[in-house]
Amino acid sequence: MDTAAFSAWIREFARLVGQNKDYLTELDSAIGDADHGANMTRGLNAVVKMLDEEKPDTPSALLKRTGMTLVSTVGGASGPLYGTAFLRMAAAAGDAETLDDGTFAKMLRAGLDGVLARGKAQLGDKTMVDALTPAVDALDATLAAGMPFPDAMQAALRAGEEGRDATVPLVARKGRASYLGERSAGHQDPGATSVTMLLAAAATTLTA
Amino acid sequence: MDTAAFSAWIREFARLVGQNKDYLTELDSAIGDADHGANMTRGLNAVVKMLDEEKPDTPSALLKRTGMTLVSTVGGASGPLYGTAFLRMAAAAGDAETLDDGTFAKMLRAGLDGVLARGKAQLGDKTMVDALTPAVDALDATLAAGMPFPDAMQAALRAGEEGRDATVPLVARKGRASYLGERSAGHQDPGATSVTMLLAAAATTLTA
Amino acid sequence: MKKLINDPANVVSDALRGIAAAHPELRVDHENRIIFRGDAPVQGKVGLISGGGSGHEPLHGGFVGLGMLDAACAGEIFTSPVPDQMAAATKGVDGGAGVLHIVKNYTGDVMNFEMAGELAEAETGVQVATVVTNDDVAVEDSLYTAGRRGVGITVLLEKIAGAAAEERRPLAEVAEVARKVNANGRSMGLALTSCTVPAAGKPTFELSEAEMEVGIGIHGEPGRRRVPMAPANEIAEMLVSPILSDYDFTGGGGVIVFMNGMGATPLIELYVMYNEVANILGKAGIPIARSLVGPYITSLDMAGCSVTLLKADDEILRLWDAPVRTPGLRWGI
Amino acid sequence: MKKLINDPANVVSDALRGIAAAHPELRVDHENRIIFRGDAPVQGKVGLISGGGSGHEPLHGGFVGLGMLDAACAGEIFTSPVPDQMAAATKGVDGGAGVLHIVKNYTGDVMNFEMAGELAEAETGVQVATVVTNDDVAVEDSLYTAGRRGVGITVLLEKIAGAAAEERRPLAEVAEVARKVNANGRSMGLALTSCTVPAAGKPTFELSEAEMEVGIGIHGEPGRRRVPMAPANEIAEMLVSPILSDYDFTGGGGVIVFMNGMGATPLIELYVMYNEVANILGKAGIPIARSLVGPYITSLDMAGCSVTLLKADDEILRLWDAPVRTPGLRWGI
Ligand SMILES: Nc1ncnc2c1ncn2[C@@H]1O[C@H](COP(=O)(O)OP(=O)(O)O)[C@@H](O)[C@H]1O
Ligand SMILES: Nc1ncnc2c1ncn2[C@@H]1O[C@H](COP(=O)(O)OP(=O)(O)O)[C@@H](O)[C@H]1O
Ligand SMILES: [Mg+2]
Ligand SMILES: [Mg+2]
Ligand SMILES: [Mg+2]
Ligand SMILES: [Mg+2]
Repeated sequence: MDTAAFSAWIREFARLVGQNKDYLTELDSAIGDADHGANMTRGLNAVVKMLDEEKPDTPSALLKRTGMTLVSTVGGASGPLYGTAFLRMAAAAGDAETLDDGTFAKMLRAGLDGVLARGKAQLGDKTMVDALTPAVDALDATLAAGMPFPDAMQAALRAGEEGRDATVPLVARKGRASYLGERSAGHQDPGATSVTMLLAAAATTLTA
Repeated sequence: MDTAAFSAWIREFARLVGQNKDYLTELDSAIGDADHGANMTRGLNAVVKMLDEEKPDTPSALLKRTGMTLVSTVGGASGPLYGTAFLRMAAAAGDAETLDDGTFAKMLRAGLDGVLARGKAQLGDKTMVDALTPAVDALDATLAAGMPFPDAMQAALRAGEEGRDATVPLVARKGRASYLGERSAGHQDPGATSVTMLLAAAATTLTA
Repeated sequence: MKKLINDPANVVSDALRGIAAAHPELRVDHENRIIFRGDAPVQGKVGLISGGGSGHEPLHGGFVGLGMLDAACAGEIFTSPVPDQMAAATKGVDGGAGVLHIVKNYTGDVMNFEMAGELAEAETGVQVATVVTNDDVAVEDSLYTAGRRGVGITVLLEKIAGAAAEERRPLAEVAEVARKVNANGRSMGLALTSCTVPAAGKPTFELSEAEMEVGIGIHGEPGRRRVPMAPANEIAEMLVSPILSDYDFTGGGGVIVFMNGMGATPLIELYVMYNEVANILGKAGIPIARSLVGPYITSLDMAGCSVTLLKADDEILRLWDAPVRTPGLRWGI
Repeated sequence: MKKLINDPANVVSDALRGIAAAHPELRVDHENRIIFRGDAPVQGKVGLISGGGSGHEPLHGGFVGLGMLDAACAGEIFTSPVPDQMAAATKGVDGGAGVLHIVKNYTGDVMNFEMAGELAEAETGVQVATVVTNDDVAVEDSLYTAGRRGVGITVLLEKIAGAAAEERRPLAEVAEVARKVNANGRSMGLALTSCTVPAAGKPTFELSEAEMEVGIGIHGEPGRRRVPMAPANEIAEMLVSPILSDYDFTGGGGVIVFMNGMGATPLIELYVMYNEVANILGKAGIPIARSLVGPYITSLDMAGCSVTLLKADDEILRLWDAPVRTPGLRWGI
């Protein structure tokens, strides 16, 4: 995976989020403040513009500038969380011009660790962690079992989607949805939903 | 017509207005500020209470206290106008214990003159004047033609109702409806409508 | 109808109790529904009283205090107060220098204040002067009609005339200042939604999601015309153009711009609107001397706004800047 | 959706332009979306900055000025600002005595301010202290959740801490005063309607004519429970009871009562509510020392209200009464 691949990944993530902007906002209306779609779209539009203008020339530089741009343009909870995730991924990517599957998996876990460190959510708190954790675990496990990357990434996506779906019955303990108490149950978490778009984008762009 | 008859008249007027409170407010919503029903009901409830408590013992005293009570409790445009009308009627009633038909007619005209003096509206301005003027004219004319009072009062009521209906196509030039300009046309004037209730009450109570 | 009230019949008296509880520096006569300055009557000062239907808060009760009104009479919702109230207020604020009645030009208000003036002068001999505000350019100005409504300028007038009275100027001069403010001021308003009169229980008029009412007053009465929803810059144009066509605001000491909310319009929208109004005035070469942004003369829960422009001069600006201490407007003290 | 705006995407920047035009005594950094005191940084004074999502006006930008905030960062509607803004604001208000960050307890706000503090301290070495408000009793207070929201107390805290900073007290003491205010304050809110986020274009939640949401915050998020509409006295009970059960407001120097409107609630209703709240406090033997009634921390066009009680002492009252000069709160100057 080279810089071009990562660029394609981020652009595809932006495209998916933009396409689902209203859906994400709808989910955030039910248990939040109706802005997750707008927040992520604003941030990813800025990222795409940055990519067009700056054309970062290493995976690490690309991920770092993506994280910084998200931090500077998203705001809310998702800005620092996605931002931190990309900044940690950039650090994990190191100086390499191209990344192998294993490094990518480590990178994704570093991103998850960043989200955990920044947001202090635990698995089951009904947040983006609930989609990202099973996805990262699945990627590790399937690669360790020798599965080729495209299949492993598909497995990771499916695990993330299951994690996302599993947020529905949960009572939120972190983020804005936690204010609803028991009433947060029965709704899908918006952040977990946008995470599956990040995974889906990886599954389509990084498998080539 | 003695004090008891006048008391019955005012109470019947209060009953009719109370019954039509929402209707009067509805009319005032279309071309005014949605309070004519509430205003008149509040005032006439206070008048009925006053009658119960004070039991005024002459027609003039009764009319005067009615006028004063309306002035003190209605507010808006209709308070001073109805109030002045009753105060002028009281003056026209003089000291008599009972009034004859002719005095009643003069009294009603004095009330109309009071409304004109206070409100400075002209016939056709789409106000209560448009119902009161033809009614007073009809009462004078029919009594002059020798019609018995009950029939004359019926004629006055019909003339008032026609006057009320004739306010529908008019463009208002006085009162709150005038702010709508051409848009005031097509709606019946609330004040002209409550005037017909005053006339209807007279037709049922003062004919005995 | 969803309102934070107990009973439509008690809204005004309950609110007056709330005002009394929240503002111990004021004195509320609950029977007559009058809000007085705590120290009224102020000896040697012209007393300023105003009043009108309730539902326009903070106008008028929220403008009682040092540097503004001495008393305000609260009528029922959208219904002018009655002469007894105004007469009692007149007596209560008479500090020997006479009393100015500030009346918004509505048939009911004018007639009730008229009767109050007759009553007060007859009973006590206190000298009463009256100024009637009629700044609403949405309404045609004609001798044969009820004339223009008194709207936004009333707020600015109460502030400026109040400052003149605080300077211990005589009744004739205070009235003169007040008339000058009214003569130099113009307003225009617009509604996105109707308001709901508590006693009526439902909106006074229906307005679709796609339309707005232009040329409304402050009583939920329908406006002059219904037009499609438009962006803020076009709305500002609709409000400011008729004002500028009606009166020449160039020259002089610039204008005081009053961007008013109708009751249910959030402040962020008023600032968006203010920006557009400022742009238009900039292009028209009319400097802004002072500004006031917020809901100061409202129409219950109506969403919408009005713009008032007041052509200023040195005297008006000095009096505008003078200290004022009321629940609704306060500075310098 | 009917709003006085040009484009949902430009609401915040347009409003900031309006604020700049209406308040020449402030300085607006449009690029970073920061509203500064015109004279910032004030040498030797602790700088106070706050910020948060927009849509709560006058909070926070309307509270910038002498005796209150030195700067406010405006985020997108209901979205916390980003660290760059807060870091720029921190640098811009640093007069050598350090900077206090006032943060409402929301995950986004806390994380963004945290990152900003790291940035600012790393880049410039300016000393930053942070106080997080979390006064909303509708939310369970727990270590395992996001904790309570910061709502109404933020307004009182910004005033009181601002006055302490104006006295040139050191950062640690100003932060201490701020934490005391937060510790002694509790709030509870309720909505009659949802608000509509401009970018979403429709109400965040649907509420029937017969129901209200109890325990809402200030972001249009649904509340804790949905109950049938009730009269003002019962509503006051629903808001005040949980506050009084959560904290002992007796003893001390009485309370500051803050009756807040959510944006679309007319002032007359707030006074009706205030009266009921005052009655309840009277029965509970809790004297009212000061009060504030009006829309000061809003939720766009939401109808509803919140009550905040702050247990006062001599220091709090002295600082509350100290002069303040901002677009949203002003007295004594
Ligand atoms: N502490 C946390 N840890 C991880 N994710 C969180 C946390 N708090 C919130 N989130 C995620 O952020 C999402 C909401 O993002 P967004 O709506 O953009 O921000 P905000 O809540 O500030 O409006 C939630 O759906 C949730 O997945
Ligand atoms: N100048 C006037 N002369 C006569 N009648 C008037 C005048 N102005 C208004 N009215 C009458 O008053 C009625 C409205 O009364 P009401 O709604 O109680 O008062 P307001 O207009 O102050 O709300 C109108 O329908 C009209 O008939
Ligand atoms: Mg959100
Ligand atoms: Mg009316
Ligand atoms: Mg009326
Ligand atoms: Mg948000």
